[in-house]
Parts: sequence; C-alpha cells; structure tokens
Amino acid sequence: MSQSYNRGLIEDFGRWREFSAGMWAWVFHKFTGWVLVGYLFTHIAVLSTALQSPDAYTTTIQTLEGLLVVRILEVGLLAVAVFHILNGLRLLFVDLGVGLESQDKSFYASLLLTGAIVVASVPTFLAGVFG
Amino acid sequence: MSTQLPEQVEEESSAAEAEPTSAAQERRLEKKRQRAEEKERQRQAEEAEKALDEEDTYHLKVFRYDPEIAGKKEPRFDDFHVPYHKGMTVLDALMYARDTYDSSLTFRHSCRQAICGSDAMFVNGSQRLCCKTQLSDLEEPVRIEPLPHAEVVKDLVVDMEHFYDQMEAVEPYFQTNELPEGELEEQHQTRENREKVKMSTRCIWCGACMSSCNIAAGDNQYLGPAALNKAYRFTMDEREGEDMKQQRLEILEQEHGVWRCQTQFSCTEVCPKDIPLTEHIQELKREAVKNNLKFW
Amino acid sequence: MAERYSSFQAGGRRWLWQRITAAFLVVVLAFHFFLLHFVHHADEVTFAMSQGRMQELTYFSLMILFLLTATFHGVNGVYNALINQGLTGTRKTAAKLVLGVASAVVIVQGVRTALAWAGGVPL
Amino acid sequence: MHEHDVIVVGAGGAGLRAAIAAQEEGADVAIVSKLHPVRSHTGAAEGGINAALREADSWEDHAYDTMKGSDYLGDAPAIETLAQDSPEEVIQLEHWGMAFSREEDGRVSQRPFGGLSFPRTTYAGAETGHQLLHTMYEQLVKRGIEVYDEWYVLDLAVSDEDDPEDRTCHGVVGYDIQSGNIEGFRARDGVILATGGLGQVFDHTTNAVANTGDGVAMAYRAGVPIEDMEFIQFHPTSLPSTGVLISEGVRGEGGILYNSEGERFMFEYGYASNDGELASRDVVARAELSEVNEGRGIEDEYVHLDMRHLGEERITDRLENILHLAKDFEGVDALEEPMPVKPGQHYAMGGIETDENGETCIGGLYAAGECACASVHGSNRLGGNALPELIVFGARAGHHAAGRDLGEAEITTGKRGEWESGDVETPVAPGEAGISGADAVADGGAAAEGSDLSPDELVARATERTDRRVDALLENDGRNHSEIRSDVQESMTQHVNVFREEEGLKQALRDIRDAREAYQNVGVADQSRTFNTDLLHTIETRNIIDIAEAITLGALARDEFRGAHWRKEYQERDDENWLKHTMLSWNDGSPELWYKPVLLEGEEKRYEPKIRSY
Ligand SMILES: Cc1cc2nc3c(=O)[nH]c(=O)nc-3n(C[C@H](O)[C@H](O)[C@H](O)COP(=O)(O)OP(=O)(O)OC[C@H]3O[C@@H](n4cnc5c(N)ncnc54)[C@H](O)[C@@H]3O)c2cc1C
Ligand code: HEM
Ligand code: SF4
Ligand code: F3S
Ligand code: FES
Repeated sequence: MSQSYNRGLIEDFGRWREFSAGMWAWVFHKFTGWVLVGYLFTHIAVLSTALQSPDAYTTTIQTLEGLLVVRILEVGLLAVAVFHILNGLRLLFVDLGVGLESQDKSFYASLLLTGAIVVASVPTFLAGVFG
Repeated sequence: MSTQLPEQVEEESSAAEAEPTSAAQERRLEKKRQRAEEKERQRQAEEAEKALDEEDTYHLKVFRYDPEIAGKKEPRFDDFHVPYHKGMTVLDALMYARDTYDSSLTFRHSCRQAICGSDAMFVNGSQRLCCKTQLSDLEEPVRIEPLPHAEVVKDLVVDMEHFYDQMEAVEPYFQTNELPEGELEEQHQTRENREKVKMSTRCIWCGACMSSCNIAAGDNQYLGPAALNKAYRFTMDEREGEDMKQQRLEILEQEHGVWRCQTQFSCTEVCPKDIPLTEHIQELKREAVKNNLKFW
Repeated sequence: MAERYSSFQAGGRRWLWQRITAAFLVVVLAFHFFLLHFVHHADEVTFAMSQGRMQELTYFSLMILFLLTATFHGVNGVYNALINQGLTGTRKTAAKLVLGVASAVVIVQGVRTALAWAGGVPL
Repeated sequence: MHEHDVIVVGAGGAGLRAAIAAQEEGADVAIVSKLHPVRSHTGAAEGGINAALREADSWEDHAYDTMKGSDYLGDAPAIETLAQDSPEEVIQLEHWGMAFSREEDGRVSQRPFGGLSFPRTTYAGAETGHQLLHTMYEQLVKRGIEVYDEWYVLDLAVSDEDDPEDRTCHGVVGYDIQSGNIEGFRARDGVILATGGLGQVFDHTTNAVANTGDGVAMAYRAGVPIEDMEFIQFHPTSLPSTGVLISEGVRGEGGILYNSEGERFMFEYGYASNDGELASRDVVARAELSEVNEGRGIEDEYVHLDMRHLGEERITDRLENILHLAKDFEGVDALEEPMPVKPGQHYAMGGIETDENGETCIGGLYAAGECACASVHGSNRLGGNALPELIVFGARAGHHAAGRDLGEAEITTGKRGEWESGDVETPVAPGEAGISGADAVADGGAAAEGSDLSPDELVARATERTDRRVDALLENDGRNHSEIRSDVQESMTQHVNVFREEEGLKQALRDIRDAREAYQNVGVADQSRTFNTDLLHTIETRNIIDIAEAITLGALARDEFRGAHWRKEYQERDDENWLKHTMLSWNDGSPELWYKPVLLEGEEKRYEPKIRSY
C-alpha cells in the first residue's frame, strides 16, 4: 500500500530508548555472539601461523601479546564471552521454561556478574604487558 | 482477506483533484478548507489560553498524518490540552480532543472496556490499550503514536491486514476427529486442560505484542506472538486429539514459526490481557522438539 | 497469507543443536579461557607448550570438538540472525553458501593447525 | 457492485451465526461490518448463555421463566423457539471448541442467574461473550466466508411499493472506511441485519461506541415497523466515567450502596426494605437516581458501592476482576475506597419487528440479535437470554434466507395480522425535519424510486443516492455533529432514563426536534476520504436521532408501568389495555403509531399473566 506512510528506519533505530530488559538482552547477546564468531575466525587465522613454522607462531603470538591494545582487546573479549555465556545460560533456562517471571532480573544479574568478573580479571589479563 | 484497496491516485494529487469535480464544487470546497484552517488557528490559540488558565489539564502530543490532506502529508505532532477528571483514560482524552477541538482526529475504538482490541497505540513509548490506560499513570506530555512496525493509514490508525493474515495462517479453528455421537452430547474436557488453555483464549487481537516484537519487525513472515499463542490454544487442547496435534506442530515448525522467537519478552510485557506469550511459545518449541525426537 | 507448512524444516533440529552446543560450550569455553589466561599467562604462550598439550589425545579431541561446536554454534547463530532479519530467496541461499564455505575453511584450517601441533593424530 | 446470495450486515454473535447458517445451506454469503468481527460488542458479555441442558431442567421451564421475566410482553412462539433451540445451539458452540468452564466430570458448567428457576446459565469464566464471538469467528475463517470488514452499511436498497409488506430488499449500500469508496452490494436471496445495540442514544451506557442502532434506523426508514422501543434495560452499577459494567456479583457478595451522606439508602429510604442492595436491577437503578436527584448523590452524579468491609482476602478471592476494572477504568483502588457507580443503559429489548424465523415484513430482509425484536424479552430481558437469542435467531435467519424451510411462522409481521392504530399527543411533530421525503442533505431514507427497476438497477440507484448524500455532507460547511449528538444523549439520559414523566418525555421530544433541525445543517470538517470517522459519526448521529425519537414516542404512548418501563403517572401494570406491542412505522418521514397484540398462546399452553413480585 504505497499511499500509506511508512515510518521506516527512523522508528526502528530511534526506539532503543524504549527497549525493555528482554530486548536489551537480545541485542547484547547478538552483538557478543557476532564478536565471538569474528574472534573465532581471526583466532584460527592467527593460530594457523603454526603451519608455517613453530617459530613464526611463537613470535607472532608473543609480539601480539606484547601489545597493550591487544591486551585491552582481550579484556573486551573476556567481557563479551562472559556475558554471552551468562546470558546464554539464562536463555537456556528460558528455553526450559524455568524462571520466566524473573527474566529481567536474571538479565541484570548477568550484566552485573559480567562486570564483576571482568574487573576482577583485569590484573591477570594485563599482567606482564607493562613489564 | 477482504478489503482490497483500489488503486490510489498518485501521491501528489489529492483525491479531490483527481475526480472530475465541477468548478463550483471546487470553489465551495476551497472555501471550506480555508475556513477550516482559520478555525484550526483559532483553536490553537484558544487552547493555549485555556492551558494557561486551567491547571488541571493534560497535555497530549498526538501523531497526525493523512495521505490526502495537504498539511498532513508530512507527519507531525499536534498538541492538545484536555481537562482532566479523576479516572480519565487516554482514550477518554483522545475522544475529548476529537469532539471538542478537531473532529478529524482519527483513531479506532469501540468498547471502551479492553475487550474489542481496537485501540492499541504507542503511548509514551510503549504499546498500550488506550481505554485501559489511566492518564494519571503517565508522564506529561503524553505522546500518542500509532502502533510501530505497521503501516499508518491515517493519524493513529494502522493497517491491521498483515496481523490478521498471520492470525489466520495457523488454522485458528477447532478441529477434531473425536466428536461424540449424539447431537446433544457434550465433548468433555477436564478442568485442568481448560485451565491450561484459558489464558491463551483471552487474546483480543489488539496487535500490541506483534508491534513490540523486534523479530516480527525484521521478518515480515514471522507468525508473531499472537498467532503462535492462538496456535497454542488449539495445540494444547486435548479435545483435538493426537493427529491434529501433529498437524498443528508442523504448521508451527515452519521456517517462520516458533523458531524465530528470540525470547525478547516484550510481547509478554505489553499484552493487555496478561497472556504469558513467551512462556507459551517456549512450551511449543519444547513440544516440537519432543515430537521430532520421537521420529528420530 | 503467511506461507503454510513448508515441507518439514530442520529449523527445530538446528534450534536444538544450538542449545546443545551452547551447553557444551559453556564448559569448554570456560575451561579454555581459564587454562590460557589464568593458569598459563598469555604472554608466556609458545609453540612448544601448545604442542605439549596437543599431543594428549583427550585434549586434542576436546579441542577438535570445541572447534566443531563453536563453528556450528557461531555460524548457525549468524545464519539465524540473518533469517530473523527477513532474508529470503537467493540472498538466503547465498548467505547459506558463504557461511557454509567459511565454516569449512575455519574447520579445515583449525584441524590442520592442530595436526601440525600434535604432529599427526596423537594416538 | 458486489454480488452474493446472502448479505449479513454486522459480525457480532448474531451476524456470525447467521452467516455460518446460510453457508451451511450452500449459499454464497458475505458479511459486511463496520468493525472487524472480533471487535463486535458481543465480546463484552460476561455472564453467560441460558440453555436447558440438564435432565432436571426443561425447555418449558426456560420458556416459562422468560415469559414471566418479560412481564408478559414477549410472544410465546418466539420465546418457545428460543428455549427449544438454545440447547442444540449451545452444544454446537461446544463442538466448535468454545472454552466453556467445566465441571469435575468434564461437562460444561452452569450457574444460577436472576429470574431463572434452574441454574441454566452456561458460561466461560467472566468472558462468555468473548469466547462465543471468537469461537464463531474461527468457524468463519475455517469456512472461508468472505468478510468486508470496516465497511459501513449506509443504506438498504429496497423497492418502494406503497405498503411495506409488498416491498423487497435487494441489497445494501456500503462505504469502505479505509478508502472512502461507496459500493453497492446486491443480495440475491436476502439481507440479514445484525447490527446490535443502540446504547449510544444515551450518554451513559455499557454499550460500545459503535452501538448506534444503525440497523434499526435503516430498517425503520425503509418501512419496517420497529417494536417496543420504549423498553430499555438500565444496569444499576456501571462506572461513571466509562460505563464499564460492575457485575451484580459485588452486591451478591455483600457490597453496600451508600449516598453522599453515608446512608445505606436502599434500606433507609425504603426503596427495597427487604432485599436492600439485592433488589432487581430496575429497582436499584431507580433508587440510585432518586438519591442523586434529591441531592444526595456524590458530585451530583453517582453513589458509592462499597465492598471494603468484605476484607481483602475475600475480595481478591472472588471479585478480583472487579478490582482490575475499578483500577483500570476509574482509577479507583477498591480495596481502599468505595467505587463510584451509577445506572447506565444496558440493553434494548425492542427493535426491528421480525417473526420467529427472523424475517421482517419486507421481503428478503431479515434481522437478528439485539437489533431485532421477535419478541423474546418483552418488557424486560433476563440476564443470560441475549446470547442464546443471537445464536438461535441468527441461525434461523441464516437458514431461512438461504432457503431452508422452517415452516410457517406464527408471528405475523407488518400490518398483516391483527392490529389497531394508536395515537399519542406530542408537543412537536415527530419525524423528518424540513420537507418530508425531500432529498435533504442529511436524509438517509431508504426507498429507491420506481418498483419497475430491476434489482441491479435498484441497488445502483441506491448507491448513487448515497454517494450524493455523502458528497453533500462532505461539502456542506455546517455544524459539527458532535454537539447535536451529545444534546440528544443528554436529553435522553435526563428524561427518558429509568424515570419517565410526561413532561420530561415531552421535553425530550422537543430537544430531539431541535436536534433534527440542527442536523439539517450538519457538515463534516474532515475532508479526507481515507478513514473518515468524522463522516461516519455524522451519519450515525442521524440514526441516533431517529431512534431516540422512537424510544421517546413509545415511552410517551405507553401509560403503564411494565418491566423496565416506569411511568411516574401510571404506577401499575395495565393488562387490560396494554398487553400489546408498541409499533412505529416511518411512513416516509412521519412516524405512525400502532399496536399489535401480544401472543401468549404457546405450543401447548397459554401463559397467563401473573403479578410481578420483587
Ligand atoms: C457489558 C455487557 C454485558 C452483557 N452480558 C450479557 C450476558 O452475560 N448474557 C447475555 O445473554 N447477554 C449479555 N449482554 C447482551 C448481549 O451481549 C448483546 O445483546 C449481544 O452481544 C448483541 O449481539 P449482536 O450480535 O446483536 O450485536 P453486536 O455484537 O453488537 O454486533 C453488531 C455488529 O454490527 C456491526 N454493525 C453495526 N452497525 C453497522 C453498520 N451500519 N454497517 C455495518 N456493520 C454494522 C458491528 O460492526 C458489529 O459487528 C451484555 C451486554 C453488555 C453490553
Ligand atoms: C560459552 C558458552 C556459550 C553459550 C552458553 C552460548 C549460548 C548461546 C545461545 C543460547 C544462543 C542462541 C540465542 C537464540 O537463538 O535465542 C547463542 C547464539 C549465538 N552464539 Fe553463543 N553461546 C556460547 C558460546 C559461543 C561462542 C564461543 C560463539 C562464537 C563462536 C558464539 C556465537 C554465537 C552467535 C554468533 C550467536 C547468534 C547471535 C545472534 O542471534 O545473532 N557463542 N549462544
Ligand atoms: S496476545 Fe495480547 S497483545 Fe497480542 S494481540 Fe492478543 S491480546 Fe493483544
Ligand atoms: S517479543 Fe518476539 S521474540 Fe519472542 S518472546 Fe515475544 S515473540
Ligand atoms: S476501546 Fe475496545 S479495547 Fe479499547
């Protein structure tokens, strides 16, 4: 029906302000999932330097790990993975029909827990990079 | 289903122009339009004044759009100031605005008691039934828009055809091979079973859930929460018998059926009839998996 | 009208596998992270260490399985996300193809790397 | 032009059942409805459906209760048909999967209802109407019956012989709300009107905004007599701001009515010293209004219904849905404060005159449901008797229109049987304003010119006429209809409410006359063809005016107190003079009053009028 007004993209993207817990969970899960696949591909690519020679592998890894950016990115990866895992567990429960009433609470819990774990892991992750 | 929209005239030319109208009629209409504009300006002024003297008014911002009327082709928001009384709902306020200020303000409504499902709209950022929403529960200004993810026909009216199509795609009618013999014989059902389907039978086809679901917005073919809930109502009804259940699960399992649901829960949150939609959809998924496992 | 029963769709099966792999991945991914970032620190990683672990059959097969499940889970997830956005027809087939090829590449590449470390299937 | 065998106007319980029935006979049937079917007001019914299903019950008892409830103004053939057919129809619904409440043994549940000698009200929770409406719509989808939803029927295409009894209905004229197109619908075998209630004639009603009595008004103007219009049921406990119904359950559980002075007026002022709040609907409604009229109302408008003393536990256990209603629709927390309530229009007993097959005196024109009057309810409807009426007479009309032989009807329609003419003194002339029969802007009269036209031409003519009328309304730069409408509604609520006095009724007629005159110059501000509700409401307002007048004329003529009709000057039921139906015929613009006798002769027995005791 061409004559009616389609509010289109403006509406779709402008609506985030009105999102509720379950929708945010979905957005984050999607985002983290995509990051993780992306990482899986790069990860395999990096690892396969081992096919050239053991040394090539060791140098690549160690140069990479010596870079602060990479370490920071790794912390990001941890955050992403932890959230995806925790929310993934939440989703698994939802699929089993357990705890549907507190789905929003469990989402907030995943967020908080992710934050806590990430903060706690920062020292380990950044260890050695400044030295 | 029914109402096929006839081809409309080009976007630009208004309907009145396209039809062969006599010059006299054209002039009359033109005068009428001018007077209407004049009145509209006057109204705005009066209202603004009224808003100042009277404290107890509610400020509404209402979405306006009309494909045929010059000033409304580009959507805009109109302001209305409506005197408040205790117990006033959003629908009451809209009706007041229409009857007192602007009779062209268009929206669907009928029962005023949350049973006909006509007046689901997007009020202050959430899908709600206007007749069931107290103004006093809302922050001002109250922003009223047509349901998102549906095409706007005019003002607050959206095209429901797609929603109806989805509802009707799930064979939404009772089918059974197990009817009792006698004409006057009842087909018994246990209390537990009726209790199980009870909530799912409460749907009033308002479309709020469908409008709130991001998946439905992205995938036009997704059956959507309301249709899946309708299917649940029959799938879980034991009176239909095993064969039917099989058939129903097949419908649900189609590509744009239950598997598309990403458990966003927004459908459940907005449903004015408090139907646990996500729960029902999840149960159908499990039911489908169980069903398939049997055949592996 | 929305289309009705397309011939039985593997949607349900893929959905189930997505959950099963997820459940599996929780454990393995946590283990993986833990092992490579907490037990051994990232900056200490060398070829030799990886080699040492890979020569264990259990670890080797676990990693292969990890690779397979993660790839399935990730790629299937992406595919679902695309379908949820209403991808149909040729574009859907194209997405299916690209994703299929990509997973094949990752898996082959991953398995080759693992074999290189282990110096053949560790038996 | 669209063409079908049978056209059903309206998609509430009655319309849906009629369409299904016609389809069962093999007819090509279509429904034209201004609302999508599931939006019809049948969905609002809560209580239940009366049907004699159990061994200990019988259709004869159901018929007897109904006759008694009607205060002997119902016609026995219609009442007996209702009682005989409803068990089968209810079981039919059950076989279509309707989610009735269930007993331990799996059978459908029944509960007691006012005025019934056996608990025969079959129900589905507190949402019987909703379940019924949706179950029937599902059948419609299953059968693929065509629905023109959001098509408003503006007019009937009826030939214009002098006597209505000689006329034939060949179709209707519809207006597609979404596009603004006007199109003819030709019905080869029949048109069935199922347009529901007319609550919008009053400014306070439990009815939907769409219940504007369109069908009754259209049939009336086409020449069909309308029957017993003065009998309007008022419900004593509806919420003041919206009209939402608070069920009798609250009073049943012990809820108490208070006036502004905090007095329990049902006892203190002796309205019902024995039953108090539990007295029958009309008694309570009148008591509430007396309080308000005597200055003891709250905000001069309503009284309080208090249930706080029942305690939170009992309330949440048994009356939970009431808490939600009060909260959602009135903003009142009924656990903390009393609920405001006042009487509201609830149901119209009268309507389009039909026989027990749903046929009117115009050939090919049928009516069923609340818009029809076969007469089952007489002067007062029993709770739970409207829903069976929908399915029983809906089905019969559908079958009959599609050609099934249902036998000769015993009720005669039009002036074919016994009748006498009536006379009522009115302060102003009722009927058409301006020159009678002229093609006034606002007219919605029915008869198309020339009976020598072919049916197709007739429908085409009617369509053209309607087209002109709509154009005129859109072009005319006149008054907005909404003031006219609310003037009529207010006058009706003030004067033709539960209290009716001669002077008030006359005042109402004057007000209606003024409204008619004002309506001569009505105009539609909204110039759009797309979804023009302004236009539709303007057209509905005309129907409201005609119906308001009919109700008032009947009320003025009937000088007795029977059923729901109370007259200050005449406090007795007068069987001597008034065992007859009030009939009104439009007569091309000047309403004619006449009467026809009540049929008390049943299949096997005669129903002898008994005193109505409260
Ligand atoms: C709050 C409430 C509670 C009730 N509870 C009970 C109860 O418990 N038991 C009981 O037996 N009865 C009850 N009743 C009465 C009963 O519900 C109604 O009498 C009955 O539902 C009317 O059904 P209907 O099919 O005649 O009309 P409706 O359901 O009102 O349908 C009318 C149809 O006509 C269409 N229509 C109207 N005008 C036009 C037009 N111009 N053009 C095209 N289409 C048109 C509408 O779109 C609609 O589809 C209750 C009524 C109310 C208001
Ligand atoms: C560690 C445990 C993991 C758990 C518990 C988990 C859980 C889940 C679940 C339940 C879903 C389905 C969401 C839905 O369909 O509603 C999902 C989606 C997804 N997962 Fe995982 N996952 C895990 C690890 C991974 C890994 C390692 C990757 C990367 C390779 C990954 C990538 C994805 C992607 C891309 C999606 C699709 C996201 C989308 O909808 O766009 N996941 N995950
Ligand atoms: S499920 Fe709820 S929100 Fe969705 S259409 Fe039905 S009543 Fe409306
Ligand atoms: S919002 Fe949509 S994703 Fe599922 S839970 Fe509801 S249907
Ligand atoms: S008006 Fe009927 S649901 Fe709101």
